[in-house]
Formats: sequence, C-alpha cells, structure tokens
Amino acid sequence: MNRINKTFINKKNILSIYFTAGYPKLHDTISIIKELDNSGVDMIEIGLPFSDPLADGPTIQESSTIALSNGMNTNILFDQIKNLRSITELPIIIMGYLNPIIQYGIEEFCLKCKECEIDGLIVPDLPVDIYYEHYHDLFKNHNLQNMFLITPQTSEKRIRFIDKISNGFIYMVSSYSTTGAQKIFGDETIKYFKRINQMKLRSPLLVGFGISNKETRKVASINSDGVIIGSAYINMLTKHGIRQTKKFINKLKID
Amino acid sequence: MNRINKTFINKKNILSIYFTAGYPKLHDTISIIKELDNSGVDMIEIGLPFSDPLADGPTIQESSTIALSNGMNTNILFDQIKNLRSITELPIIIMGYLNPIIQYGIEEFCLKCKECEIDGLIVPDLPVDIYYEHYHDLFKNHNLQNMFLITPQTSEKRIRFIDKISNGFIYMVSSYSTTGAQKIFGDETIKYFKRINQMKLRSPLLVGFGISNKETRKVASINSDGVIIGSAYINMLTKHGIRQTKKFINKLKID
Amino acid sequence: MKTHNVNSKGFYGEFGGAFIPEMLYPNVEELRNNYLKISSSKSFKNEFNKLLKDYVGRPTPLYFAKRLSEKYNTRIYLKREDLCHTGAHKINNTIGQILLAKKLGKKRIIAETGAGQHGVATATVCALMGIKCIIYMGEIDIKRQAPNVARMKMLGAEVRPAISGSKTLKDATNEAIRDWINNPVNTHYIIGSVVGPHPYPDMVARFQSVIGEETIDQLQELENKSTPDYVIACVGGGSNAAGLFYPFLDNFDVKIICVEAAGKGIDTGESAATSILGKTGIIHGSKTLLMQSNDGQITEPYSISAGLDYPGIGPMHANLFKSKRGEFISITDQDAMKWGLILSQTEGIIPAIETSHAFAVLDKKKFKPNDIIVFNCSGRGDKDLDTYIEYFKL
Amino acid sequence: MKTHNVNSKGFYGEFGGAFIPEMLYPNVEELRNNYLKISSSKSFKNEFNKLLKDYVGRPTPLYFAKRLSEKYNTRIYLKREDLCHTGAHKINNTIGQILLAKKLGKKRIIAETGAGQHGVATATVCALMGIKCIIYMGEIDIKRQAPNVARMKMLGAEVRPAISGSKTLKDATNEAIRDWINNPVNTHYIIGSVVGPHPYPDMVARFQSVIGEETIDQLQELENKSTPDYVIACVGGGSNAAGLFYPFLDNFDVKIICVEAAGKGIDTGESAATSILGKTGIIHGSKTLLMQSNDGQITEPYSISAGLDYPGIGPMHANLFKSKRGEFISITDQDAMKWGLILSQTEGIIPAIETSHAFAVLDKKKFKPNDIIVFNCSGRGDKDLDTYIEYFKL
Ligand SMILES: Cc1ncc(COP(=O)(O)O)c(C=O)c1O
Ligand SMILES: Cc1ncc(COP(=O)(O)O)c(C=O)c1O
Repeated sequence: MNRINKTFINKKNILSIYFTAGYPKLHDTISIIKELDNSGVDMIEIGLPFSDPLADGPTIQESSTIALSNGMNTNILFDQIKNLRSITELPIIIMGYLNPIIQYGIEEFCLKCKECEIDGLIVPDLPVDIYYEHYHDLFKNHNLQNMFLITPQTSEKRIRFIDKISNGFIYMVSSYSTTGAQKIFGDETIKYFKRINQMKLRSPLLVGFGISNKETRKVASINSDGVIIGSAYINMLTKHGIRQTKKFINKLKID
Repeated sequence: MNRINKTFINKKNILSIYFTAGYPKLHDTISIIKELDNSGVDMIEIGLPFSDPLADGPTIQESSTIALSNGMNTNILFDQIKNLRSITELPIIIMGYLNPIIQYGIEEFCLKCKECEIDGLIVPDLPVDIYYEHYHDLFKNHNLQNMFLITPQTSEKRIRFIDKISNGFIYMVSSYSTTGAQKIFGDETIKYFKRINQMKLRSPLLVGFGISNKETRKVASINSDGVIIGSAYINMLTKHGIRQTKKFINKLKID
Repeated sequence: MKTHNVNSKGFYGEFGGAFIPEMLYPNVEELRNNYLKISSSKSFKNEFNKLLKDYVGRPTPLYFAKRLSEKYNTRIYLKREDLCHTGAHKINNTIGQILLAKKLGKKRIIAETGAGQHGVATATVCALMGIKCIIYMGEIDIKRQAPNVARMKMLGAEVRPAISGSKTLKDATNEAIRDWINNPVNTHYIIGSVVGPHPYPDMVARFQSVIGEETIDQLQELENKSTPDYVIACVGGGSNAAGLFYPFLDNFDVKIICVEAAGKGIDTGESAATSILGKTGIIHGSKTLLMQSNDGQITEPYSISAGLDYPGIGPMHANLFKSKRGEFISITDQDAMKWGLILSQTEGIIPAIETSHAFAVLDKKKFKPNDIIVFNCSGRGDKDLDTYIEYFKL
Repeated sequence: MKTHNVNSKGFYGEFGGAFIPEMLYPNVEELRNNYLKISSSKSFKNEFNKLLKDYVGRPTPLYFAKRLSEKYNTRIYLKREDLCHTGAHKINNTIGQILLAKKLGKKRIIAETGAGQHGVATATVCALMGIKCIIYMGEIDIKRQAPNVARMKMLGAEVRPAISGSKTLKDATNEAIRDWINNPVNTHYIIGSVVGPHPYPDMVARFQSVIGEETIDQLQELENKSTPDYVIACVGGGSNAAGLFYPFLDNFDVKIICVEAAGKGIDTGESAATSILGKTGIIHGSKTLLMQSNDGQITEPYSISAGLDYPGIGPMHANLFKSKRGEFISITDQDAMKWGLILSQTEGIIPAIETSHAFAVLDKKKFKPNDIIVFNCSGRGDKDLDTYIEYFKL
C-alpha cells in the first residue's frame, strides 16, 4: 500500500510540512528532510521552486526566488533526493508548477519520481480535467498519487468529482487566498470546514494555506484529517535556521 | 511751409536718424536731440517705445524694452519735448505703434504733438485705408504729416495711391525685413530702388531699414532723396554713448 | 438683422480689421483675396473633409456624460475634440491652412505656439505634406512644455526660441510675424487661433466651425433637436469656442458662454481674464480687447494653463462680450485644476487644463434638468500631466 | 475546414486552455459560462457599440498613407487605433470587460499593466462606471512609465507596485492573479491582452475584433474590395494583432504578419522575440509559446518598448506561428526607433514604440505596387516621448 494511504489509516491529526527545495541554501534539502523526520512530522512536501508561483503568497514566492538564484533546478533536486528512502519512510510529495515539469518532460519526471520513491504530486496549475484526460494513467503507472485542491468556492458537484478521481488526499484550501500564515480562522472558514467534513468524502482531507500555530492547527484538525504548514515553517527557517525545526514542530503539537 | 517739405526742397541726400525715447537712460531724449542737431543730421525720428514692436528687429526691440523698464511712457515723452523748439529747428517725427496712441487718445495725442511742434508721425501698424478714412483730417488739422511705408512687394497701384495721399515723404523699406543694420545691399534691392525712383512720384523718398554705413547710405541715396538710420545708431549708443554721436554721423558723410 | 459674424471689411462690430505694417500687406492681402474662394471650392472641401475624416478622426463624438449629468441634474454633452489627432481641436485649423498654403504655392510654414498644441498641430500637417516648418515658441514656454517641444522635433519641425520681451506666447507671435515680414513670398504663417489681422479670425473660425456643424447633426440624432440650450467653451484666443459657436452665433435660442482664465484671481495681478481686465486696443494686427497698461503697453497675462495665457481675445469674442451676446465667466487656477480631477474621476476623461476651465462653470451657474448643454472638450490632458502631478502631489 | 479560431475547449490547436489553480476555477468558470451569452445579447451589444462610438471615438479611421505609399511603391493603410480615447486599442477591450463585469455584479476591478496603457484604459472605464479599481504594476515599470502612473491616479485608481520577481509586467500579472484568488467573489480581473486562461484570449480577441470588422467596411468604401493583401501588427501579448486579424483568420487570401520585438537582437540575450526564442509551456494559465530557461523558469524578456516586453504570446498567435498561417518577423530596438521617426516625419503621426515595430517590416519585405497593406497603428507615441527624446537626443 502507498505510504500516503497508510499514513491516513494509521494516524490522526496529520501534520504535513512544506519547504522549498534549495532554500535557505542550495543543498539544505536532505538536512531539512532529516530534521522533519526527526521532529515527528507525518508527511513532507518538497517544493520545486518556480519563477512565477502564482498560487503562492509572498513567503513562498520569496523562498522560491532565492532557491532559484541559489541554483536549484529539477535535475539537482532529483539528484539530491535519489537516496531519499535511506533517510525517511515518511510519505514525500513534490509540489511544483506545471511548466518546469513539462520542460523536464512529464514522463521523464514521473520516472524520476518513481526512482526516488516519491509518493505523490501537487501541481496547482494542472487542472482536474486535463489531469484526468491526459495524466491519470501515467501517474498511476509510476505509483504517483496526485492531490487536488478545493476551496470555499468549489461546488459540491466538483468536490464529489475530485473525490472520485483522487487516490491520496484532498488539499483543502483554508480560505480565499494564496498561501500565507494566518493568526486565526474566522467563522466563515470554520463553517466551510464543517460543511466539507459533513460531505463524508472517501478521500481524507488536509487543510492548507494559513495554518501557522497550534490554534489554527487545532481548529482545522477538528474538521479534517490534519494540516499542511508551509509559509510558517519557511518563516521559521528564515529566522532561526534548520536546527530549530524540532522546537518549531513541538510547539505545534496538539493532543 | 512744413519743416519736412522745406527740408526736401532745400537739401539733398537727407540723413534722418531714429532713436528710441528713454534709451539708454530715461532722460536722454533732449541730450540726444541736441547731439544730433549739432552733428548736422537733417531730420530726427523719436521712437515712442512699445512692448511689442513687431515691425522692428532685435536692436530696436531691445532698446524699447529697456526704455520701458526705465519708465518711459507717452506723458513723460511729451513732457521731455515740450520745449523742443528752443533746441532745434530740424523736422521731428514721432514713430510709434498704434496701441499706445489709441490709449492716449488719438486726438489728445495729435494735440500734444502740435503743442510740441512735432512735424509728423510714422505709425507702422496704422494701415493706409484706415488712416485715410478716419485720421487724415485730424492729422492735417494738427499740422501733422503722416508717413507711409512701401516695400519691394508693394504694388505699383498701391504706391501711386500712397503717393497721392502722402504729404511728407514715403518711407521706402529697403528689403523684405524688419529693421536692422545690414552691411551691403544686394542686386535685388538696388533694382527695387531704381524701379521706385523711375516711378517719378510726387513725394520724396527716404530709404530705411538696413542702412548702417557710408556704403549703404551712398547706394540708397543715389536712387532716393536720402536715408533713415535707426538700428546702427542705437548700436552706437549702446556701445559708445551719446557723446560719440558726432563722430558716428561724420563717418556717414557722403559727398 | 444684426449678425455676430464678420463683415466685408473684416470687422465684428467695432473689433477686428487688419492693423498691420505695410510689409505684411501683400501677404495678408493675398490671403484675404483667396481664402474664401479657395476654401469654398469643391476640390478644397473634398480634400479638407477627407483629411478631417481619415487623418484627424472626425467626426469627433458628442458624448453624453451620464454620471456628470446625474450629479448636476441637467443634460451634459461633451464635444470630444480631445480625440482629434494630436489631442486638441487645433488641428482642424492647421489642416485647413496647410491646404490653403499649398494652393497658394507656399514652400515654408511658420507658426507661433504657447502650450505647444498649435505648434504640434502645425508640425504635424507639415510632416504630412512634406513642407518645411518653423515654430516660434517663447524660451520660457520651451522649458515649461518640454514634451510638446519633443513632439515638434520628432515631427521634423525646427523650434526657434523667442527670446525677446516676456519670452512667452505673445513674443513668439511677434517673432513669427517678423519672420513673415522677412519671408513674404514663399512663406505662409499659420496662426493658431481666431486672432491676428483679418482674414485670420474669420478663416480660423470657418475651419473650426466643423465642431459646431457636427454638433448640430449629432444632437439631431441623439436628442431629436438640432440646437442645444447652452454652448460653453474656454477662450484663450478663442478658436475652439468660435468653432463650437459658429453655427449658433445668430441663433438667439442658443446661449453662449465664454470661459476665461482668472488665474490666481481677477484682482491679484496674475490673471488672464481679458474681457474683465482688458480694454480695446490693437494686438497682433487686430482691434480687440486686450490686457494693457494705462499707456497701452501690452501686459503679460497669467494662467496655470499655457493655452489661455494670452493677453487678448479674438475680435469675434470681443464683440460677443460688448454686445452681450455671450456671457463671460472667469475661472481661477484652483477651480480649473479641481475640475480636471472631477472630470477624470467622473467620466474617465483627463482634460487639458484649458478645457477644465469650461467645466468649472457647472459650479458657477444653475442649469435646468432639461437644459441641453454642450461643452467643448477642446483637448486632452496628457500635455498637462506634469502640472497635475505637481499640483495634486500624485 | 481548418480554423484558426478557438475550439469549444478553449484551445487553438495545441495552445490555450485554462491551466489555473483550483482557487481560480469558479471565477474563470463564471466567465466561461457567461462571456458569450452576455456579450452576444442585444442590450450588451448596444451598450458596447454606443460607448465605442460616443466615448472611444470609433470607428477609427483607415488612413491611406500617401507619402509612405509613394516611398515604398505600394498601398499602405493605417488603422488608426492611436486615435482611440486614452491613445491605444487597449480600451476596446476594457470597455467590453467592464460591461461584462457590471452584468456579473462585480464591484471591484483589478488589472495588470506594463507600459501603463492597459492600466490607463482600465482606470478610465472604472471611472466611467464609478467602480473601484486597483492596478498592479511592476515597481520598475512604475518608475519607467511615470506619466501613465499619474494618469491612473488622476482617474482615481490605486496603483499597487509588484515588488516580486523581476518587478515588471509578468510579476504584475502574478500579483493581479493573487489578488483575484484572494477576492474571488466581488472582483473581476480585466486582463489586457489575448493571454491568460480561456476564455480570456477569445474574449479579448472578440472585443478587439471591431478593429478588423471596421477595416473590412472601410476598405470596401475606399478600395471597393473588402480584403487587404496583408494585415500587419506588432505582438506583445497579441491583442491589437488579434483584433485586426480576427475576421481574416480563416480567409487565406489575406496574409498575416506578426511583428515581435527583437530587442537588442535575437542572439543578444536581450530580446522579446517569443516565437523564435520561446518553447511551448504554461504561463499565466495558458499553454503557449514562452521564453524560458531549460528547466522551465520563465525568463525576463527585453525590449525598448514596455508593451512588447512580455515573455509569452497569446495562444492564438502561438498557433498562427506553429501552423505557419502567420509570418513572424522580429524587429530590433534600433529599427523600431528609426521607424518612429520615419512615420512621424512622413505622415505626421508619432507612433507608440510598440507600433513602430510593425512599420519596420517595410524595410524587411518587398511588397507589390498593388498590394493593399493594412498596418494596425495600435497606439500613439506620447507615452514614449521620454524614450524618443533620450534616444534621438532631441
Ligand atoms: C486644449 C486647448 N484648449 C483651448 C486652447 C485655447 O485656444 P483657443 O481659445 O484658440 O481655443 C488651447 C490652446 O493651446 C488648447 O490647447
Ligand atoms: C500601443 C500598444 N501597442 C501594442 C501593445 C502590445 O499589446 P498587444 O500585443 O496585446 O496588442 C501595447 C501594450 O501596451 C500598446 O500599448
């Protein structure tokens, strides 16, 4: 069974952490993965940096710009993670925009992911219908699960369709927003969490975009299977460096 | 008989000198007239300065600007020349643009001229037809002769008409140009002098605009009754001052 | 019937005429003898109208300003001269005059300019026809209006600084006249407004009258009525006003409003409100109202808008004032600038500052809900951006 | 029959589509479901056409450039989009989109801008309709295009600097998309060219197609023939080109030429000639040709003209290139600047530098004496005066 599915069966209140590959330094990727694994997170998303990450907020945008100017690219990333599985057995997802993947060659990209034993992909600008029509089989053949996003605006019908074609989890965008850390969630957001939760989807739900601390994590986790944290972790890396990862994750622990 | 007519009867190769009232200094008017009288010129034109002397070149324009900023105006000029005839018996002409004369009141202006025993006027922007229709009688009643300009472009018919209504002299503009000193005359200009001369007009002819030295004076005088010098004299005033008037005039003497 | 048009001698009532030095007589006479004959010929009209259509972009729209009309509870139309090629009404006139100059065999064009709009319009038609072009512009205006100077140069014109007197528009006009005196045979002088000796005021008004003529047709289409209740325009020399008013001059159902620049205020000594501050006199060959000292020296006017910064007004307008056919209202810099912003933000049209003066009348006069008011939107504000930026600290 | 128009899925051949994050799906879906229905309704068409006529100043002339035609011994027409209100074709599209946004009940407008022309056109229609307007503009472009920034502010728009990435157009577009993600319900995003996710390329092309439609009528009147031999336009994103080409896309008698900015030269690394330097990829939600590094990072293009300084081209144009329906020619800064001067001095029209690129084709290709060539004169050069001044040391 796939590591992602296994994680959702075996664990509750999942904590998945996103970081941008190549940030703060070009060769931090493996050290960060080790630190995260050590700190007890449940899942890791490696961001493949893109020059124009239009679904992301300023924190991730900036880390991407720096990562690129550090020299990060697709080949280097795959090279860095080729021995990934000697380090961690956590589910690992690559998050990247479509253009760099196309330029690499989608088949080639999937093959490399398979070689590195990557578990899944999040490609924010790959639309559901195009995925379904063109890439579903390809991904499957390479043991890659593809995660889709839903937002407060996504219609019930569309959510049901996404649920049907999903085989990993559904990425629930917390609000109308690009990525970025928020302090608290408003009533509207909580209502939305509840509404989706009550749909009893077959896919597990992770809440992302705006989770920054224990409080937001708690609220999100009540109505989902867990959370994804990105900007808040990157801010931490910027301020305190890789070595403070464990401390950061500990502060996020809920009971 | 009028001083202007008398001059043309009694003298040949007339030399008439123009200066701007109020230049170089506000109260130079009488000194300049005395110097000119002393130097043996035949006629004097006093320029009443105007802010926008569009028939004049840069030299006279500039002297007018300075005269005005020295404080010269119509009242002051009349005040300066009220005892003119105790100084000189030369024919004296006022040259001025129409607007200041209108503002003074044309009748009032003529009256003042009469009181000061001015002999004539040159008003470059008073057109022949308007003069003839409105001001002919007024000027006559105040013993003022009005001088008209002709140019190389003026038609024969128009010259004949101007000749008919003139009672002083005709002011022959030497070329297509605003006032200003020239070094020599071209063939075209000489041809034009000859053409006009051969028309055998009843009015005497003075050539103005561009006379600057003995040579230009000579050429002009062969085909006319004399010349008017303005810019060249003003340039002299600027450079050498009033006291050098006699020397300047002497250099212009022709035999 | 009393007419407010020019008479056979070139006068509007007591104003107008051709008070020019003899050196200009042949040039002006040639024009006077030919302007009507040429401009009413069929071939001229065809060429003129074709260029107005295909090159200038006429007819310019008559635009119903919905939001402004609602705000002021009346019916406001804008005659969109700002959409003309080069950005103002000025080009209607320069197209007419360049065609006339060509028919008269002229090989060289001169013009004066203040704000630079007329200079650009002249340089433009000279480039179009491949005729040499010299523009006189006050040295101070050259500095103030750098973008228009650049435009003239791009168009191949020579820009000559007028360095005499106050170094602004009136001095540029003097220099242009001097040039014409010195080049009477091969040169045509394109005057930019309804000023100067006869036949200029009438000639320019006729070339600009297309503004009013189109308005009649457009009102007929839009309001089923060919006459407005008011026609309103700013007056520098008066050409955009003359163009709009022309077909309505003797139609007394149409009220005429001329808007002058009050500058910093009528009584401040820094103003250009000629009808109030001026007296009858002679300027640039025309008898008209002009601002002058007691002894007849022409005084330098002031307005934040370079195009209204002229010490005289055209003789037609002097006569409209004297006969009370036109109402004259003067607007300060401050109110004009404010209206530049209002028009921009209410209708999405950034007007020339000259034009803004006209709109400020909406705050000075009460109109009825059914009144049809046509404003001449004489030019666009691009040339004035620096002034707007500085004034509003944008 | 093979068509070069969009198919039902939003693709032009292999190009186009809507590669957008899920957060944008409802917004784009709402547009896709409504843009044709609304824009083909009678009331919309009436309102759109009325504004194009009375406000924008359409039809813009089709001007026969006599002196240029003589010089190049062929028949050259200029479609005068430079005469549109605000100075370029951009406003045709913003008028269409603001009306659409109103019908969709939107209360807030966002847009990206590079040179500022689209920003001004958007701010203009927002002022016209009284709708709140926010313009994203790269921090560097804000400095380069100060007059257009001032215009937007005069018009009441808020100009927000894009401070990420290269701080130019592509980053402003990213910021606008982010804003839209964050405000999906009350906001409409007015994209300024035929780029972005479906239905934008088709929607913008349709709003701009008035350019080509008018050309047909005007050629019929002027040449007694409704099709030209060539249609030529510059391509930044491609909207002015799309507008002119639209009715001719599937008429193979009409040859299509797209002119791209070669910048300092194709091989210098400072260029914006996307068709030559680009590869297929995804930018701003569309699959198209774009300039990118080997591993798919979008590279910053270069052109002296801010409006051609975009790393992609619209999917319609990518398809025209791929299918060879259109000929693509690229023009250097130097040639474009030279042609700005040539057009100014030969026809009295100072073109936008974008537009100048198109004309430079006259030196690259030989045309026959009877060829009818329509150039899209997409915009006026006022916004570029500083660049011209500096370049030519005027
Ligand atoms: C836009 C605009 N309006 C008005 C004027 C004033 O001139 P006139 O009174 O001749 O229309 C000017 C002069 O430059 C101008 O540019
Ligand atoms: C005058 C002009 N032409 C052309 C363009 C390029 O855009 P597009 O290719 O969408 O027509 C621009 C963009 O700003 C422009 O201002």
